[in-house]
Parts: sequence; C-alpha cells; structure tokens
Amino acid sequence: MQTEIVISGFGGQGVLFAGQILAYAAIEADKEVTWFPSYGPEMRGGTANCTVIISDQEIGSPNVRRPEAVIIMNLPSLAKYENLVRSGGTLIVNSSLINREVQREDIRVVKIKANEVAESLGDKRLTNMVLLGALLESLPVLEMETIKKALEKHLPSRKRNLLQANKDALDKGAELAEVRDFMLLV
Amino acid sequence: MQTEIVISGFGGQGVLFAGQILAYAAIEADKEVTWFPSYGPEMRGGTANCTVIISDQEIGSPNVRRPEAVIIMNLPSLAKYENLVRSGGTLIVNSSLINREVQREDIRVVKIKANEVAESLGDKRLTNMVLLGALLESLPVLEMETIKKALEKHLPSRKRNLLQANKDALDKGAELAEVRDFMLLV
Amino acid sequence: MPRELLKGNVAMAEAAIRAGVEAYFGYPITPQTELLEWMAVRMPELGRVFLQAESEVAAINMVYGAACTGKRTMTSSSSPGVSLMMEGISYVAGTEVPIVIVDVMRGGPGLGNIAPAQGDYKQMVHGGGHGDFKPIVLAPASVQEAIDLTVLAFDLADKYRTIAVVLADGSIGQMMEPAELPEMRPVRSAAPDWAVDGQENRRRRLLSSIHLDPHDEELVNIRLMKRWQQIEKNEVRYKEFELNDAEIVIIGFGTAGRVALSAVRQARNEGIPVGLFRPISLSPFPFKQLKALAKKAKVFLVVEMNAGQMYDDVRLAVEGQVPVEFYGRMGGVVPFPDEIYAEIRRVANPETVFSNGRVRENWLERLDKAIG
Amino acid sequence: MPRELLKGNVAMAEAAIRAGVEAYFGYPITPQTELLEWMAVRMPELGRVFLQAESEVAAINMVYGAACTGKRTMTSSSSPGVSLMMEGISYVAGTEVPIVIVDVMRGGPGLGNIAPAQGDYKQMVHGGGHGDFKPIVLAPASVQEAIDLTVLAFDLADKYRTIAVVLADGSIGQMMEPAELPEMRPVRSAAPDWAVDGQENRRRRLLSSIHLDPHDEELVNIRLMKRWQQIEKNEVRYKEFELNDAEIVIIGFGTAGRVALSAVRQARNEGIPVGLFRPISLSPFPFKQLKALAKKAKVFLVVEMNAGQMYDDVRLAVEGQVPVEFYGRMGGVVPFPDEIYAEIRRVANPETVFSNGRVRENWLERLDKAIG
Amino acid sequence: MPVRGTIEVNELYCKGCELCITACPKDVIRLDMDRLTPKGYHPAMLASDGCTGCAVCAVICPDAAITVFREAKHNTARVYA
Amino acid sequence: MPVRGTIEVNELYCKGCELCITACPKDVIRLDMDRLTPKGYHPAMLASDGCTGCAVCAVICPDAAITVFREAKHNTARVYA
Amino acid sequence: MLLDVKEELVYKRPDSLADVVSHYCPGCTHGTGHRIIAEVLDEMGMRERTIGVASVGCSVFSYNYFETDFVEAAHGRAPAMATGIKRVLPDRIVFTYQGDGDLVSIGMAEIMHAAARSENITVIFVNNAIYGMTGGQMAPTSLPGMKTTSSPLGRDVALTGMPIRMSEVLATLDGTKYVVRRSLHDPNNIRKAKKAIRTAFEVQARGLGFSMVELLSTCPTNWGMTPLDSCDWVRDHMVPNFPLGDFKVSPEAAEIK
Amino acid sequence: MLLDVKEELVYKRPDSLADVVSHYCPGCTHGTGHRIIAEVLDEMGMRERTIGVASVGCSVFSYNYFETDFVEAAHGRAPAMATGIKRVLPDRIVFTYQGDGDLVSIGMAEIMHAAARSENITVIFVNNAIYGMTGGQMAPTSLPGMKTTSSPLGRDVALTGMPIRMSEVLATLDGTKYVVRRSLHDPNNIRKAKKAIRTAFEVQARGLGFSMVELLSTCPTNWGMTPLDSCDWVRDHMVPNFPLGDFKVSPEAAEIK
Ligand SMILES: Cc1ncc(C[n+]2csc(CCOP(=O)(O)OP(=O)(O)O)c2C)c(N)n1
Ligand SMILES: Cc1ncc(C[n+]2csc(CCOP(=O)(O)OP(=O)(O)O)c2C)c(N)n1
Ligand code: SF4
Ligand code: SF4
Ligand code: SF4
Ligand code: SF4
Repeated sequence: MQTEIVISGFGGQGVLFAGQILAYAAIEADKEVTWFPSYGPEMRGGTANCTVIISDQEIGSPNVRRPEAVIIMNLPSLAKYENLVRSGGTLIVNSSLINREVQREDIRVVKIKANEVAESLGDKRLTNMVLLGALLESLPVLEMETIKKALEKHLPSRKRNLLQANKDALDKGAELAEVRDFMLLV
Repeated sequence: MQTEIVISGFGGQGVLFAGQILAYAAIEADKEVTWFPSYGPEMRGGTANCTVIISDQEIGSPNVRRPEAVIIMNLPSLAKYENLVRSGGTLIVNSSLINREVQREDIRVVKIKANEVAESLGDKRLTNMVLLGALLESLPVLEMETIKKALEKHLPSRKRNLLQANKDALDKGAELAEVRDFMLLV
Repeated sequence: MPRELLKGNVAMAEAAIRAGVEAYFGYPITPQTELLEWMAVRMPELGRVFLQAESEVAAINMVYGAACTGKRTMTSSSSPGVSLMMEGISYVAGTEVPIVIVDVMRGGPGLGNIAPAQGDYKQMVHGGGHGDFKPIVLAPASVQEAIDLTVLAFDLADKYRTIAVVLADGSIGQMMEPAELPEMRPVRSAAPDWAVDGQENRRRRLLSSIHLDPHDEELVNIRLMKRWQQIEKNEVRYKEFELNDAEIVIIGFGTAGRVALSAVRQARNEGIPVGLFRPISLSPFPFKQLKALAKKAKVFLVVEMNAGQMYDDVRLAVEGQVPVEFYGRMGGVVPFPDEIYAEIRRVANPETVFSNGRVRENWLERLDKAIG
Repeated sequence: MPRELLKGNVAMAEAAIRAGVEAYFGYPITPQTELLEWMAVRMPELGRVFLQAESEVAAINMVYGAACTGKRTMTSSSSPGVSLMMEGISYVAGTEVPIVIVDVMRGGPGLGNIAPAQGDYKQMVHGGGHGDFKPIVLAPASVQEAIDLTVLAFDLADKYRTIAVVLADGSIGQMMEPAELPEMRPVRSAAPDWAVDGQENRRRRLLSSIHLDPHDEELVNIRLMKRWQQIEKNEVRYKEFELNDAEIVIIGFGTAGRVALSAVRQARNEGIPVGLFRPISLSPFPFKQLKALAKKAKVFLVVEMNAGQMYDDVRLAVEGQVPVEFYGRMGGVVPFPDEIYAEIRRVANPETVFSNGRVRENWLERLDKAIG
Repeated sequence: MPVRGTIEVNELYCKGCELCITACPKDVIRLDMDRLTPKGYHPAMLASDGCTGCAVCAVICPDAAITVFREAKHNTARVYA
Repeated sequence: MPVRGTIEVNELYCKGCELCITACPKDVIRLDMDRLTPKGYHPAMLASDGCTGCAVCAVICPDAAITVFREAKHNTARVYA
Repeated sequence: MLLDVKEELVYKRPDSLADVVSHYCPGCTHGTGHRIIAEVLDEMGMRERTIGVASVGCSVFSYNYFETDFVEAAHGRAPAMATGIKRVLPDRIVFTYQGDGDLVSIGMAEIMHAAARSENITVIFVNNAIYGMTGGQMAPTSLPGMKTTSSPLGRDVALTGMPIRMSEVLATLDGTKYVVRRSLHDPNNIRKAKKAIRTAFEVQARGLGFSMVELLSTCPTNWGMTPLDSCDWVRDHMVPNFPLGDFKVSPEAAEIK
Repeated sequence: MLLDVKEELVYKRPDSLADVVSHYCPGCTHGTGHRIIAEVLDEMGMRERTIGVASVGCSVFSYNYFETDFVEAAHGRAPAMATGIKRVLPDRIVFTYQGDGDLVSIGMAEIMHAAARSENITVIFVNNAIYGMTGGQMAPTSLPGMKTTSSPLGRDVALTGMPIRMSEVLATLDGTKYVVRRSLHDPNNIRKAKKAIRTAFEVQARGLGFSMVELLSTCPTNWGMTPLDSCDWVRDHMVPNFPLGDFKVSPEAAEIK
C-alpha cells in the first residue's frame, strides 16, 4: 500500500517542513518514505511544494502526477492541483488565502481559514501545522501521536518554544476538519 | 615532382625565416608549397625546425619523415636528422656549432662554419642565409634569383638595411658550398 | 548504523567524511549547496579542511593542489559550476592525481533553472575538458546509493589515480529518504610515493601536466588509456530488474531509472514482458552487458532527463542488433511514471517502434504534441 | 583576389574581418596567438572592436554581450582556453545568440604542449558545457579551407542563431600555404529583430538563458533540438577521394585527413583499393553518408590525432555493418604518411583486422610497440 | 495648519514589511490586520489623519507600493480664504 | 695593494648576455670571441688582471654561471711578510 | 484609481519600473535599489537608450522589473558582458546590477579589469554581506564573526580573512572615475544613494569612464531578522565595517552636481 | 675543477638551484629571480620543506630549476593551488612564482582572494610588463604607449586603461602582511630584492600570513633590446611607473630584520 501526499503553497509558509514531519513520522512507523521538494530559488514569496510518499515496499518514483491528498496553502496551488488530485482523494484548502470554491465533486474537500486560526493560536507560522492536522484527520495515514513524536524530535531548537503551539495547531486543525467534515455530510 | 626540405636549429637562428623565404620563392616560381614549423614555446635557446615542401601537385601531408634535404644549424639537429634524410639526399651542416663528423656515406654532406662566415659578413644573424645559399647550390630546387626576389619582398622592414648583406650571405654560402663540393669530388 | 531520514546532499557529504576526506573546497550552488553547508559544520569539528572558494575555478584548483600532496580531497557543484571546472579537470587528469567531484545536476543550458536534470552526462562521461582522458562516473538513484557511491568514488580515485565523479541529479541531492551511513574510517596515515609534500631526505618530486615534447605527452596518454582499459575491465556496475524474460528493456540511470522502475512494475502487473537495466557506472559504461541483452530482447527503450545523451552510448553497445527507442524530458522536467508506462506500451507494439533512424525526431514530435 | 602565402591563423583572422566581424575578444595562447595579433592590427584600422580580454572566461562573456546586440562577433583560443569557456558557451547556446569560436587545438590533457592535436573533438562536438545543445563544428584541412569555413561559420551562426566553431588543429593554424582571401563584405547594417540594443519606440527586449519553470526551459530545449534537426538536414559537409571503387575507406578530419591523403595516394599507386572520406562538418556529422559507404566497403579505418574521439561517431554511423579500425597519435604527435600507409596495408589483410571489439586495445598495443 | 496629504497603498505590491510604518514621521500608517494580499501579507494602510504627504513612506518602500498625494496649493489657498 | 680574486665562468650556463661585463667595476670581463658554448654563445671570461673577487658579476648573472674566489687572508698576509 | 482633482501627485511608482510584483522578500532593499535606479532613468529620460545587465543572485530577475532592454549574465561575469555591449554600442547607457557574491567573489577578475580599463559603464553593487539567493552562505563581505550557513560558528577571520571593501580596492585603480558607497537603510540614506546613482549615470553619459555605486542592503531572510531590525543592523554593523563615502571622484566627475 | 688551496670561495651557484641550463633567453632576469630565491632557500635551510608552485609563463619550467618539490599550476591559478597545498600542509613553506600576465590578468581573482584570506604563502611576482612566453603581447602591466604584438601602435590607455600596480592594490587588503616591490636591473637592486624575498619567507615561516615580493624584470627578447638596454629600460621606464618600495609591512613583519 502506497500513499502520496502533496503540500503546496508559497515559500515561507512552512510547506517543506510540514512534509518532513510527515516523513519523520513515517520512519517512526517503520514505513518506506520519500520526501521530494520542488525547491525554488526565492527565499520567500515563490511557490514551493513537496511530495511525500509513504509505502510498505521499496519506493520507485519519488513524485507522482495524481496524488492521493493535497494540502493547498495558496491560490496558485489550487489552480495547479485541483484537477490532479486522484478521484476519491482529499483536498485540504487554506481558505484564508483562497476565496474561490473548489469545482470538483469526486473528491473530499476540507476548507480551513488556517492563517486566521494560526494567528489566533499566536503565530502565523503555525498555519502549516493547522492544515497538517486537518489532513491527518481526513486521511489517517499515520497516527497523530507519531506525528507529535516526530515534531518533538525534529522541531529545530530555535523553535523549541513553539513545540506546544505546534501540537495545539495540529489538534485544532484536526478538530476543525472533523467539523467541516460533518458539515459536508449533512 | 615534390621536394621536401627541413631546416633545423636553435630558436633565434633564423630557422623559420629561412624556410619562409624558400616558400615565398616557390610561389614566385608558381609551385605548390607548404611551410610547416615546429613551434617551441621558448623565444630563444630552444630547438626549432620547419619543413618546406615544394611540389607541382596539391600537397598532402605538410610534414615528412624522410626529407630530401636538411639544413643542420646545431648539434641536436644533427642527432635528429642525420639518419632521417633520404638516401642520396643532402645535408647542409653548420660546422661552427657542430664539431663531430657525419657518419652516413649515402648522402651528400656540405659543411660550413656559418657563424664565422656570418660574423665575417658583419652580422651573426646572417648564418641562416649562408646555409640557405649553400643548400640552393647543392640542391637547385629554385633559382637563386627567385630567392633574392623573395628576400626583397619579404625581408621585414626593420631589417631592410641588411638586405644586401643577406644577399651576399646567400652568395657566399653558395660559393663555399661549391668549393666544398669540389673538394668532395677530388 | 541505524536508518535515518537523510537528504541526499547531506548524506553524500557525511559519506565523504566517513570515507576519510581531509579537505573540501567548494562554492555554493543550488541544488548542491547543502553538501557544502554540511562540510562547513563537520570538517572543522574534525580538524579537517573546509574552505569556501571564491569560485568553482578556484575550487577545482585548490582541490588540484591538495590532491598533489596525497590527501583525499573533493569538491562539489552543479552543472554551470562544473562547466567552469573543465580546464582544472583536464589538468588533474593530466597530472594523474586522485580527486572526487560530486555533480548535482540542474536544468540547462546556461543559467537554466535549479530543477533536477541529467544534462551533464556528456560533459562528464565524454566531453569535459580538452585532451584524451576519462573520469570514472557513478550515478546514484537513491540516497543510500549516493552514500555508497561516494565512498566507492574515493576508493576508486585512489586505486587508479584518477578523477571519480558522483553524478547525481537534483532530485537525488534534494530528496530525503531513510538511509544508513557507513562507519567512520580513519584518515589515511601514509602519503603515497608520488605525493608532493615537502619531505626531507628524498629526491625532490614534481607533479605537472606539461610535457613539451609530444612524444613524452603521448606516453602519458598511453598510460592513461591503458589504465582506463583496466578500469573498463574491473569497474563496470549496474542494476537489473526483471530482465530474465524481458523482451522490452528499459535503460535509465539515476532518477530516470528510478521513475522507470515504477512504470516497469505497473506494466509487469499487466503482463508486459518488460525489464529495467540501470547503469550505475556511466563511465566505464556497461557496453558488454547491454550488447548481451540486445541478443535476447526485441526492443530497447532509453529513458533520460536530457535530450538523449546516454542514448548514443546504448546504440554503440547494441550496434543495430535491436531498435533502440528513446524518451526524455529536458530542462529540469522529471518524468512521471505514467509517461514511461505509456512509452512501454508504445514500444510493446511493433507498429509504433521507429527503427528507421528517426528515433529522436519521433520522440521530439511526440513530446511536442504532449506538452505543446 | 591573388594567391598569397598565408599563415593559417592570420588567414582565419582576415577571413573573419572580410566576413564582417565587428568585434573580436580574445586572450593569447599558442598555437592560436597570431589570429589575435592580426586582429590587433586590423580591427582598429577598420574602426571595429578589438579587445584583449583578461582571460578566456572574460573573452567568451564579452562575446556573449556583443552578440546580444546583434553584431557579428567572435573569439579564438586553444584547448585549455576553450575548456575555460564551457560555462559561457552553454549560456550563449541557451540564449540563442550567434557567435563564432575558432579553436586551434594543441596537445593535452592539462597544460600538455603546444603541438598540433585534435583532442577537443569531444568537448566541441559533444560534451562542451552543461545541458542539451550542439554547436556547428567545421574542421579545415588547409589554409584555404580555413578561410572558407571561417566565412561560412559566420553565415551559419547567423542563419541558425547558434554557435559555430572552426575546429583547426595547431598545424592548420601554424602552417603557411598559398591561399586566396574573399572580397571584403560590408558589415551588416540592420540589427536582427531580437537584438538587445537599446532602441527607442519599441517594447523592451530581454535575452537570457534562465527559465525557472522547467516546462519553459523544456520548450527552449525543444526549439534548440528542432533547429538542430534542420541543421543536420542542411549543413552536412565532407570531401571524398577515390571512393567509387574503394574497399578500404579511410576517415580522418583536418590535418589527419590531409596526411592520410598522401598515404592513400601511395597505396593507390600500388593498386590498393583505398579511398578517403574527410568530414568537414564534424557537427552535424555525416552519419548518413558513412552509413551508405559502409554498405559497399569491406573495412573502415579512422585516423585521428587523439585517442579516437571521432571514432565512436563513425561506429554510430556504421552500426556494425563493417569493421571500423582505428589509428591515432596523441599528445601533439602528427602522424607521418608512412604510418598511415602501413595501417592501410594492415587492414587490407583480413587476418590483421580486429572486428572483435578490441580495436582500441589492439591499436594501443601496436602504438606502444612502435614507440615504446 | 499643516498641509494635508494622503497615500494609496497598492496591495498587489505591498508585502507588509512595515518599513513605511516606522518611517512615517506622523505615525499614521498601520498594517490592515483584516485584509490579506494575494500573497498572504497584511497590507499597509493609512490608519489615521495627519498625513502631510511628505512621501517618506514612499521613499523607503522597497516595493514602490505607495502613491502619495497632497492637497493642491490652490485648494489649500481656498481653505485659508 | 688590493685583494686579488678570480672568477670561473661555467660555459654550460653562460649565455653571453654581457651583463657581468658592464657590471664589473674593474672592467676585467670580456666575451671570449674565439669560443662558442654548446648553445652557440660566446662565453664570458676573465680577460685581464685586477679582479678583486667582489662578486658583483655573480650577483647580476641571471644564469648563475660565475663562481668567484678570493685570495685567502693568510696568503695575503704572507705577501706582506 | 480615480484621482481626486483637488489633489496633486507627490510620488508615484516610476515608469521605468515595470508593473510586476517583485519576487524579493518583504522589506528586502533590493527593491529599494531597483526603485531609485528607475527613478533616475525616468528623470534622465534614458529608459529607452539603456541596456541593463542582470547578474546571478537574488537580483537575477531584475530584468523583469525595469522597462529597459536587458541581458542576464553568467555569475560574476556581468562586467565582461557589459564590456562586450558597451564596446559595440558606445552611445547606449549600460549598467550592471550585481550582488556581493557575484561581484566580489566569483566576479573579482571581471570587475577589477573592467574598472582598470575604465570601461564606460555603471555598476550598481548591492552589498548585503551574504549570499541571498542560495540561502545565506558567507560572502567575502560577510562581517567578522557573522553566522552564515557556510560559517555556522561565525566568520573566522583567521581562516577566511577580513571582509573585502570593494569600493576602497577599486578606488586604487586609475581607471575608476566615480566610486562611492551609500546605504539603503533609511529614507535619508536612500535619497543620498539615489543622488549618487544619478551622478554615476551622468559620469557614463559624459563618457568619463568607469563608475560604481556600492549600496549597503538588507537580507532580512538570511540574516533572520525583521526588515526593520535589518535596517538597524545595516546602520549599526555594516556601516562601521563599510564606511559610507566617496572613494574616487575624478575631477570631471566632481563637476557634476 | 681543481680548487687552488690558497683561495677561498666567495660565491658559488646555490645548492637549491638545480644543475641544469635554463631555457631563459640570454640576460633574462627570470634567471636572476630564480637564483636569489635559491640563495634564500639555502640560507634558511628550508629547501627540503619547501613546495613551489610554478605558473604558466616563461617560468613554467621553473620546477626544473629548483631542488625542491614542485607542482605546475594552471594559468593564473597558482594561488588557488598553493592554497590547497598550504591548507593541508600548514608547516611546509609554499611559494608561487608568477608572471604579470599570469598573476594580474587571468589570475586576478585568485591572487586577490588568496591575499584577502591571508593565505600563509609567499608569492614571487615577476613583472616584465609583457607576455613573454606567448611572444610579447600586452599585459595589464604594459606601460602607456608600449608597443606589443597585441598593441602594435602602442598601448592606448583610452581603450585599455592604465597599467595595474598590483602591489599597491593588494596592499589595500587587510589580509596582506608583507607586500613590496623590488627590481632586478642592477646588483644593488638585486641585493635588496633578495633581502625582501628572505623577509617574505620569514613572514610565512612565522605564520604571519600572505606575503608577496614583486620583482621588476626584463624581457630582452620581446622588448627587442639587448639585455643591457633592457636593464636600463627597467630603471628608466618601469621604475617610474612601478615605484619601488614597501606597500604593506605588518607590525609583526617589521620585526623581521
Ligand atoms: C557558476 C555559478 N556558481 C554558483 C551559482 C549559484 N549562485 C547563484 S546566486 C549566488 C550568490 C548570490 O549572492 P549575491 O551575489 O551576494 O547576491 P544576493 O543573492 O545576496 O543578492 C550563487 C553562488 C551559479 N548560479 N553559477
Ligand atoms: C588558459 C590559458 N590561457 C592562455 C595560455 C597561454 N599563455 C601561456 S603563458 C601566457 C602569458 C605569460 O605571460 P606572463 O605571465 O607575463 O609571464 P612571462 O612569460 O612574461 O614570464 C599565456 C597567455 C595558457 N597556457 N592557458
Ligand atoms: S513599505 Fe511598502 S511594502 Fe512595506 S509595508 Fe509599507 S507599503 Fe507595504
Ligand atoms: S652574466 Fe652570466 S650569462 Fe651573462 S655573460 Fe656574464 S657569465 Fe655569461
Ligand atoms: S533572500 Fe535576502 S537578498 Fe534575497 S530577496 Fe530575500 S531578503 Fe532579499
Ligand atoms: S621571452 Fe622574455 S621573459 Fe621569456 S625567457 Fe625570453 S626574455 Fe625571459
């Protein structure tokens, strides 16, 4: 079994780090994993995305055309991935920066005003964790606990003070995803 | 018919220029010709040689292993060319710098103390013309007059004052070659 | 050593350190920079030499100098930076000192971009620098392989007094995978007997690439060529997947080979008799092995992240025994497995195989249609 | 124009001038220097630009800049200097501006020596610089041809917005022969529509080799490849001697081809059915023509002043139809006709032909015996 | 009574770097926390009266996002009238 | 009476550049026009008495062709005895 | 926007600056440098006659931001490329825009020789004491003890030497006619910087020879500071190491006011 | 030869100079430079611990003339190669021997950065104002109006700038600890040059950092003069353009006597 997840947004939104946390967690869970970034030259403002593949067998291609799930952190990313996500797949959308609706109906869509949520949690830089939490809720490829363990091990020391905040962001995201989810059902 | 002549000596002895005069003269005489230098990085003191091929048809290789005639201006050149000159060919030897005898007997050898002759004519730099004159005497591939015409046209302006001296050197070399030649016969 | 999640660039740097590299000289360039940055952290810790050179030209010449003393030394860069090293590379080759170069390739030509590509194959395997010499070129397809080949590169460079190149595409340098690092080796204690290291009580030594008399230079060339023939005999490396009964043989190196693997698996699931041959040593190239495969196979398909640079070498090996097809993406585009899968299906059908010498033209037309 | 005794280097310089070169940037290096020195005399006389650059790196980038303005511009150098230009060459190719480079090759690798050699074939025809692009490469075998090909190089560079290289070995640059120069052409008046020349009343223009999005970069690559296919169709050039009934085909370019001519003549006089094929355009390479010849011939013999750099291209063309033999001298040694004549005699005898894939090994052993 | 001026911040260009805010001698610029630019930044805005149109904010703005206007002379004149 | 010295010119190295000749304060060095070195130069030679062994010639010789000797003290002493 | 007739325009984005959002990080003074160059081009009315030479660094895309002809040079070679252009088009205005890694490190030979030849070009040298584009490695201009990704423990001057003060070095060459250092960290200095750029272009327009304006600039991202702190850091740390001032003003250049 | 017992040896060819005839032209002061370096190596007893880095120029074969370990660098890159050697063998004496084309023209970046980093090496810079080996082309050090094969009408400073005075330029870098210019045109100056070389090697031996001795040298062949006239030309034309003197003597270096 192989799951491909893409995280996409502006550089500086923590896109790559969110993906790395997934990868670290996958190792914790004894799975094969590849983390493959699209690295842009701009330090900020450019678009960045990474593909994380989690699998039980040796992984071939480190990137895929039609991922299982995508975290969309800005508008350009929606344009790029809305049509690529696999039918029946999942789209986690940062509605803070994306005003338009998602057209497709054969996929599950979770919309979260992640910037606002993050700022409400005290730091705009938590946006990525909010959305990651939402993803794990909707696509339980790994345990939330494993993710948090990975966070503990790999959050860079200069951000240690934000460890709890990051965990809260994960939970908050998961919680909101749940709700949205429920709302989708009714 | 194709004649290959090699001129070999130290850089600075006028080896290359002597060859060029031959080549210019060959054109005057409406022949095909190639002038092919072995160019060394040292400005002086190194060995230099050039191959002049004069022919009635299009010339293939610009260099040959066994030339028809060789002008030997220093000892290393003798070591190199004594055995290469074609049987029945000609060796013009600058005995000013070469004390040892030539071993081969199947070739014609003309020995001239060219440095001394040149200095007697007033300029050490005339050594090459003395030897060239000797060559033309022994191997009449081109008219002496044609050579002199080439000299008139192509002697660099800063050496114009030496034009007559150069011509004299040619004649002197020819004259000496003659004598030597005669002596060889008796 | 435990499996850890490692970025390719960092993994190669740490592997070099454990292989006993004593001096690193380099210049930052994406997508290679993390290698230099890791060296900046680790080499001083270990009391070894790290120096950021003013340019790639300076870097290769610093490596040249350090190598002349008999120390294990290396540099790393990416395509444009490697192009700047060509004169220095030729000098190192002519002087017969061992060095290691890691080239993490990006899209070109020119400044191009920083996306993964395989556009340095020709300049590393064939063309790079004036004169006749060949470096050993090893192409990893995973972070683990990047580690193993970096260590091997140092050993082969020393063994043959030659240049050994780890030719990784940007994705290998940038991706993270679980991998295992080797034990730390002690740095070499004794200097080789050719080392120019200012020792007392011995004749003076000279290392140089100049041989003014062409005949002397020719002897050097002959020595280099003979050594190369030894390398060709001993150091060919490659990986095979599902080739026993394969009628269709995919050939790809590095990331292209790895992407092809996914496509091969999919095709196999559908019963298509396809296998994968992944050259690891691009130089020496596995000519014999491919020639042998050509005897059994119906068609070859070369997959690259360039316009077909390895393709010619495959054709040289095959000498017309089977049609050799080509599919490549250029300028930093990494193909998806489904593209290669489609190509497999195409060549599986004899009608759509172009053994008519217009292979490249046809590829270009297909590509143009697909993306134009 | 009358026939005059001209040195190859001077002849190429004057030919470039008459072809309308408006700016020359270069750096001295033997055996190319007389070309630069002639430019130093003539360009100022004509009110054109001559500048001795601080290095070959600077020279190629000055040429790059001048070319972007739409002016005819060139540089010249020799092997080590050309290696230093590889990054710049790749930028020029990626920017699609026309330039001309004259490379008067010397012995290598490294500093090597200044004797005539053909060791830049690979780096000019295949390898030079990162990324996928191919320059046009023309190889003269006489001073007259050096003149004609220099003029042609400018015209082709402009026609295809590409790099055109005159690849001469040191002997062509250094030897003197009678030759005829072309009439002086007027310099081009109108700038091309892509020129970055700061004109008023038009949209701003940009010339660059960077395309951050790999898909954009791929489109550039596709354009380059398609243009190259046009060039392959239109610009193949070569010379044939006595090939109609030839069973033995000698293939050599530049001076090697010319030396071979003497050997072929001698062999013909003795009734050996041998002919000579001399590629003039090394890139595009006359693949089709050689493939056709292979159908009629019994054996090919490639003669080069290197370790067999063109040899692989001949094999690619032949695809195993006939055995392809090799004879080369390296490191600045120019073969004598008698050596090639002996090789002709050898391959004329089937017993001493090595179609067993050990061609290079056998050549090296023969050479080693001969000179060792 | 001082000249009155005003600024317009182009949200396409503004990246919320806050340099104009600290540069403004009248301290009348703020980031608009209720809005986000397409790139996800809170843009600067004229938050209160007092702008003299001195254009210091425009001088320091790295992204040339600010256009500065000032009450035209004759108007000011009219005011005094 | 001045110290007496002498020089030896190694003809292998000497290229007849004449720098020693003009450098010599005693003007006692000349080129030997009757001899040629293997490279074809007329070598320098000590042509007349008066060399003090000051070694100026050796200092200027680009080819380190000159060896300089001087009469040993005790000898000179003996002379005065 | 609708312009209120009662108001007069005090400042608007210069015409020579293209209507595109820059890729620069928030607060990065590369943008400031661009803006004041564009203002000068507007004021001198030279936009159409100008050819810019972009270099390799964060400013690699500067060609997108100016409404002038542009080329993009290889890393460090902008002065050579500019030389090629200016020599064949002597009546155009040619300027390079280079970072400190590009100009001081890999481009040392090309800038030194262009200056020594007194090429009649203008060089805008943006010194932010670090390699921005590649993610914050040490530059030859990095300050002693400065932490970068290639000097993680801080620049060790014993191993890598002291920062190179390029304006001072270039001023020693006879070929340089106008070489000054300015800073972009506050409005006042930005005004002075603009004035210097104006003078530099005048020097070229009058055919006096090589001119260069070094601009101390910020890299908030790789310095790991807010844009504001970055400006203070320039003032407090860079200016002391890179003193502002005029290092070469030829007599003819001095006449330009 | 038979040594007369009554005589004592005043001067003999130094041991560090190999017993081979140099390829230099008659009267070329490259030979003088070699000789005094060899004398210094003898006097300091460092021959065996020394590694020389030859450059590309007429001195390309200098490795044949010293009885020390040697490498041969690419054109202009000797300082980079020396850096690579010295960094891994800090206790050896490493020196480069470079001509002006090699050091000032193509090698500008490498010499500037080696100096800026204060690499603990010694550079012997032989300035003969021309490219000797390739047959007399213009160098960045060629004098105004000087005729060379690439400036046939004389160096036009309007097109190629004024000569670069490298010692003065390098002295502006903090990394340089000892930078002086001497001349080889007469015995007196040769003695001073030797003294300077001795000091430069001492600077290195004491680990003080980068040292360079620039030597004004002749090229009779490409200048088209006799060796004697060449020496006068150095005195009359080169010295005025390249003043002799000490351009950087660090306090620690000053202590060396
Ligand atoms: C030959 C080559 N080497 C290295 C690089 C990678 N590279 C791109 S930008 C850069 C440094 C940029 O720093 P700087 O010039 O200071 O400009 P900044 O980004 O700080 O504005 C480097 C090393 C390259 N593109 N080409
Ligand atoms: C890359 C490269 N470019 C050019 C050359 C040719 N070349 C050899 S020596 C030399 C210049 C030497 O001049 P200089 O450094 O002044 O030394 P000199 O011969 O005057 O002592 C040049 C240009 C080369 N060998 N390599
Ligand atoms: S300075 Fe410019 S970019 Fe920064 S906040 Fe103000 S308006 Fe926005
Ligand atoms: S200086 Fe030396 S080389 Fe010159 S003439 Fe005197 S001894 Fe001979
Ligand atoms: S990385 Fe630094 S220099 Fe580059 S744009 Fe961002 S702030 Fe500016
Ligand atoms: S060419 Fe000049 S520098 Fe070279 S050896 Fe001769 S005199 Fe000396």
